[in-house]
Amino acid sequence: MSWKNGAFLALDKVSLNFGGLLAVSDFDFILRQGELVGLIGPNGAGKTTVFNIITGQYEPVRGRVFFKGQDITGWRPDRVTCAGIARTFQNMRLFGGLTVLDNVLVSRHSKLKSSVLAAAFNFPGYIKEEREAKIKAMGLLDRLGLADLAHMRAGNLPYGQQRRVEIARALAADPKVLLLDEPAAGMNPEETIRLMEFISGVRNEFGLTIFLIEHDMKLVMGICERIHVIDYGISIAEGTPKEIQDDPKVISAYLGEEACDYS
Amino acid sequence: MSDKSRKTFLMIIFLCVLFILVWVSDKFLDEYTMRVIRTGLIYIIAAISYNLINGIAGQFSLGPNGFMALGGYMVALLMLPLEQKKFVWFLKPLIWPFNSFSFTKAFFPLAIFFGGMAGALGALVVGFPTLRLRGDYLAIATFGFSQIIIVLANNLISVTNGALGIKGVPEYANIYWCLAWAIITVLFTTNLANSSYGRAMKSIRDDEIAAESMGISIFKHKLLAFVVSGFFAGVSGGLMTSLITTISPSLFSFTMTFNLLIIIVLGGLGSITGSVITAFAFAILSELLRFVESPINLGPIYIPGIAGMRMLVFSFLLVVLMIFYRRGIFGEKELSWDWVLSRFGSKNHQGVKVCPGKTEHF
Amino acid sequence: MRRSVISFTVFTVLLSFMLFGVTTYSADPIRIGFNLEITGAVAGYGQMGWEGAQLVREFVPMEVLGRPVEFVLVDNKSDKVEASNATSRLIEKEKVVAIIGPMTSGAMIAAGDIAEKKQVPILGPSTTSPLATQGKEYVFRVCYTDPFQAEIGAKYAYEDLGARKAAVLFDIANDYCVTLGQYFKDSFEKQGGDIVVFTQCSAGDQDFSAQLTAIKNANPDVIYLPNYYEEVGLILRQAKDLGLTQPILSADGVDVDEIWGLAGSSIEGLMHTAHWHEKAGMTDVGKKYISAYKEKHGGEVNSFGALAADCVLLVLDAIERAGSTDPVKIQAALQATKDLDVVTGNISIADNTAVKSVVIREAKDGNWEFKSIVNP
Amino acid sequence: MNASVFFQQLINGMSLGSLYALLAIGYTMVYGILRFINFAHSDIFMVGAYFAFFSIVIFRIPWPIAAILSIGLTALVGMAIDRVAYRPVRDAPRISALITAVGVSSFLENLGLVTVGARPKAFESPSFMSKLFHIGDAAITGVAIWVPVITLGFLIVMMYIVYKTKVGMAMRAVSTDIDATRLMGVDVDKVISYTFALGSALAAVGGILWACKYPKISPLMGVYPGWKAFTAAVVGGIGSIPGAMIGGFIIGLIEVMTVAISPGLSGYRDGVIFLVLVIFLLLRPTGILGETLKEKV
Repeated sequence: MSWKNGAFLALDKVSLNFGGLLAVSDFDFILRQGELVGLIGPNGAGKTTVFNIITGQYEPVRGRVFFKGQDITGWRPDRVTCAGIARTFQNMRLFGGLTVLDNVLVSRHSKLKSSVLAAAFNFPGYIKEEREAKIKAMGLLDRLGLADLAHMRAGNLPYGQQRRVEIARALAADPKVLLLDEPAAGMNPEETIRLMEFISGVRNEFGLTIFLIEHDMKLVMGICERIHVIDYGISIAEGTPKEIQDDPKVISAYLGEEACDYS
Repeated sequence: MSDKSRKTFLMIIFLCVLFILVWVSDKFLDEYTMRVIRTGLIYIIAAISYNLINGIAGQFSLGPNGFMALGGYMVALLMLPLEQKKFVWFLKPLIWPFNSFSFTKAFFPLAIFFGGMAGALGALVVGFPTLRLRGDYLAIATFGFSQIIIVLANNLISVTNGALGIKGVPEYANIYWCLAWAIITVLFTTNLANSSYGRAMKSIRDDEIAAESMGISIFKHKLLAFVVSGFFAGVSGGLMTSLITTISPSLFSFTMTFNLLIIIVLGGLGSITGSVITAFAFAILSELLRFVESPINLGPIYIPGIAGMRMLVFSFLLVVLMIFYRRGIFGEKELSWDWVLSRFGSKNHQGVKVCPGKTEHF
Repeated sequence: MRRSVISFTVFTVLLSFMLFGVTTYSADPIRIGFNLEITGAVAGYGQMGWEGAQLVREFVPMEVLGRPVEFVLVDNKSDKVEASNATSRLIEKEKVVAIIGPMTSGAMIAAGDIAEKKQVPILGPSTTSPLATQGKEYVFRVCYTDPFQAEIGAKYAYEDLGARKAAVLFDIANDYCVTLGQYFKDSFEKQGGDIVVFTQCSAGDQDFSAQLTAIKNANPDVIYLPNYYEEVGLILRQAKDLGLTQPILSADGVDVDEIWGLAGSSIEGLMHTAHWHEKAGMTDVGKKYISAYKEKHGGEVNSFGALAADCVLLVLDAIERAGSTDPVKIQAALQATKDLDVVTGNISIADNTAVKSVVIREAKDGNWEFKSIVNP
Repeated sequence: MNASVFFQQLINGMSLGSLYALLAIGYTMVYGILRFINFAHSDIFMVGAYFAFFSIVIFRIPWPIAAILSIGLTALVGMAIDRVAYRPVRDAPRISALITAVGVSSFLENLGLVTVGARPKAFESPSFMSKLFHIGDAAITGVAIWVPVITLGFLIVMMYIVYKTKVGMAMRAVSTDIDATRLMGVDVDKVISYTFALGSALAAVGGILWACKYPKISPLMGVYPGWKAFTAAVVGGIGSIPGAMIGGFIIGLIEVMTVAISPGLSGYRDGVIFLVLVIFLLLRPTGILGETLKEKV
């Protein structure tokens, strides 16, 4: 894959179909280190499917996924995450029965070195690790303004806060690449603006590469350096926000959708 | 005193009080009551082990009776005196190596441990293929395996003595051993559930896909929960066998699983405290409720008891609980020192902020 | 929160109830405990046993040593754990002088251990497994052991029926059936016969056609079915449907009225080893028992109830002879029982087991017909 | 094993298998729509047999009327169970629905034990069922012929209802996407009620035929047939009605042939069935005719 040598994360002609229906077809994509790229497209265009292919929830029928030059196609999701790709979910999948803190701590679990017995018998090594994990998690929650909610049940939080917990949870996995699936869904404009600031902030702070799906064009156009457009599982355009806004194919794909007032 | 050492101190005092209580009751209560208490303690072990896989890891298993049977047979084979072994296997001889040795009383805890290992090994063998399945499919597969274990117990006469069962297992499961194993089970499971591993299991229960995306190896943690659960199921099966001094395939039938299911649902899926209390109450209530269904004979007046009423009531209760009170008595909550302290006026108790462990109280 | 406080309170109250006792007893009546399978997998046997024991009241005065006799029933749910707890309860809480039941050997093995330790005699009406009494002084049985019954069955098949090839179909999940099947095989082979098919079914099975087809194919001279009436009824029908005409021999587990309905006309010609027959020296109490049974329940008597009634008579007799309600003395008196007339015949106790004759009966025209009697 | 024995065993297997099939259809329909195992189905089967027993033996109602009556009553019982126990937990986590089903199953069994007693009852089957035919060496009872015929008949009726009628269309829609169907204005609860009625009616047919073939009915009679029928549904492909039929025959034949091939191992028969179940669950959880259901992420 010489042409993708500069890529941090690359999808090479990835295809997937569900029961004969093409969900994604020959999708090519690269993400360079440190970039913030948006993936847009009408409803049902296959955006989330692309995420699911990257994170290993789905295995593509054709094509390969590379991360840091390594072929990660068909890896189990947990392995992909440990390799450095974390994600959030469109429909939010918090662990409703756990506290906010525990939700974040779950992501630290794969970094744990202590064995089960060490954990169950409270060996000093484990207690130290656990304390460190907690400090780190609390730090993250603090950073996201969630510290006060640390001991609330995640399932009882309002929507906007749940979104933030999800991001905190993904960040706790120490990712190199963060995949955000519609992080601004259900947020009001004010919250969205704060979210934009926040995303740029964490990118700089943690040195992240971010790939996000978003419907809110203001957010996408405002923070993404590059945008990729997908429709019916096919990549139809790619470029800077300015280029995308003027692309006739994109306009026709979005025709009829209310969301096109992205001035 | 720091929060943690205060809790350790309280725990030690609590255990001492428990021990004294048991010692006193062992001295003054009659054997029947002590027997019921021992049964209750064994039920506690079994219920916690079942709750670990069903409530904490959220994997619906219908096979704990199979693992209890494995533990029970292991303990019976290890503890049965040699001369008794010669007599019991009168249809077919017992296979090597069990026909050549037996443990003395001093090795009883070791035998129970081996019983636990048998249960854990069984759980590993059953869990390895089946834990890829989810929900109801897992339930059926585990049920299938537990039935296969019972079928094997009936057929492998030279190991299990078939349907005749094994008799004359020494009754070493006294109140102290039962209590000790129950305490070990409670402490180990509580620690495990509150540890990072326990969180991973609970995350799998709440959302498997999200857990996987957070770097949790689903299969590894399910298997872990299953094997630990199998271990304690084996321990409880072993103690049960020693308590009633005999074992046969019908001892650990599906009824046992059904009873445990009622216990953990009633106590609250995922709540260890709930399991402890309902398991103990179950053992005692099933004895207490006897007079409800036994015929009452008052000289000339004879009121026939409605036999089977207990099970009918239990089944009804299970359905009603699922419909109206799904979270059981304790939900997922635990009785913790934090709660006890906050209730009973320890001044200035701070358990919030970066306090370890569960901080959710009821 | 409040809810858990309430449940705690209820729990504590119930616990204290249990610890300090709910009932107070007058020391007057002599209490006999019943530890029976009233519910659960083998509830039918326990229920029959209880019926039989209750019937004794109809024709025997319930008074010994000038004191009334009281029955205390505890259900063991066909479960070993419950059977142990029930025994302990009967001894410790109910202060019984002797216990009757459980009906099944497995539960008796669990219960017997406790009775032995507490030195209270416990009598099994139908606990035929040799393991039940092995090494126990206080555990009795009023039926014969499986090996003994199987041997008589095998002898009858070989000598009287002239069979040389036999097939055995038994329930692998039932200790009674397994032991009978195995001992029949051993005994039949020892006499020079040949077991051509030795096949199993499993508790709860309802279709035996595969096993029966295999038996039909091997064409034995006799088929031995050492199972309970529930299975035998179905097996007989299916055997007839498959065109099996060989004589079929069974054991005392079929002696229940329901067998006639379950097997229908296919029962014709079924032979089995039984405890009693009117033509084999029926005792007076036996006759009284039968007429009381017919009056109260109608239908044919069953051996499970009759054996439980035997237990009651044995215990009453032993208390009388012991002249005391001390369980240890009752145990000694039980062991010394000689020529006592009970419902199913005249018995003596040796090795804690009833010594009694085995009757062989055959189903003919809706009745059990007397075939032969084997005296011990 | 010679040809006539093989033929005999084949007939045994087929008639046993078609009884499993009748029960399996009920499991498969409920699972297809609600994605949960109706553990109580095997007890509905028992209830059906008892209804027939009471109407024939106790109330002396003529055979055909008694059969129809008990099928109808059982269908009502099935609907009632759905209404009272399952509907309230429909939106609850799967495990709640499953535990509820286990509870209902145990409730029905114990209710049976308390009301009709543990001792089995003998069932009177009509004479055409017990008539004996001889083909070569093989002996075949009427019931062995009637059971597959009746099963096939009901299968055709079921297929007609599911694929040709409006209710059937609604059932299939509910099984594809329950929420979307609800949005389209279909009364989903009603459709589910009909499904339970149909499944329970078939269970009653199975129960009555079972009682004709094995004329011994007891409160626990459904337990083992239930598990085997469920296995059949899994093997055939859960959610597929013809699959349930095929699965039923396969399980019936495996059960009979295990014993036929090696009578000495017949004690392991149930073990073999459960092994088949586990193997199918692991290697082909969708069964022979089932469709793949992918979980949405």
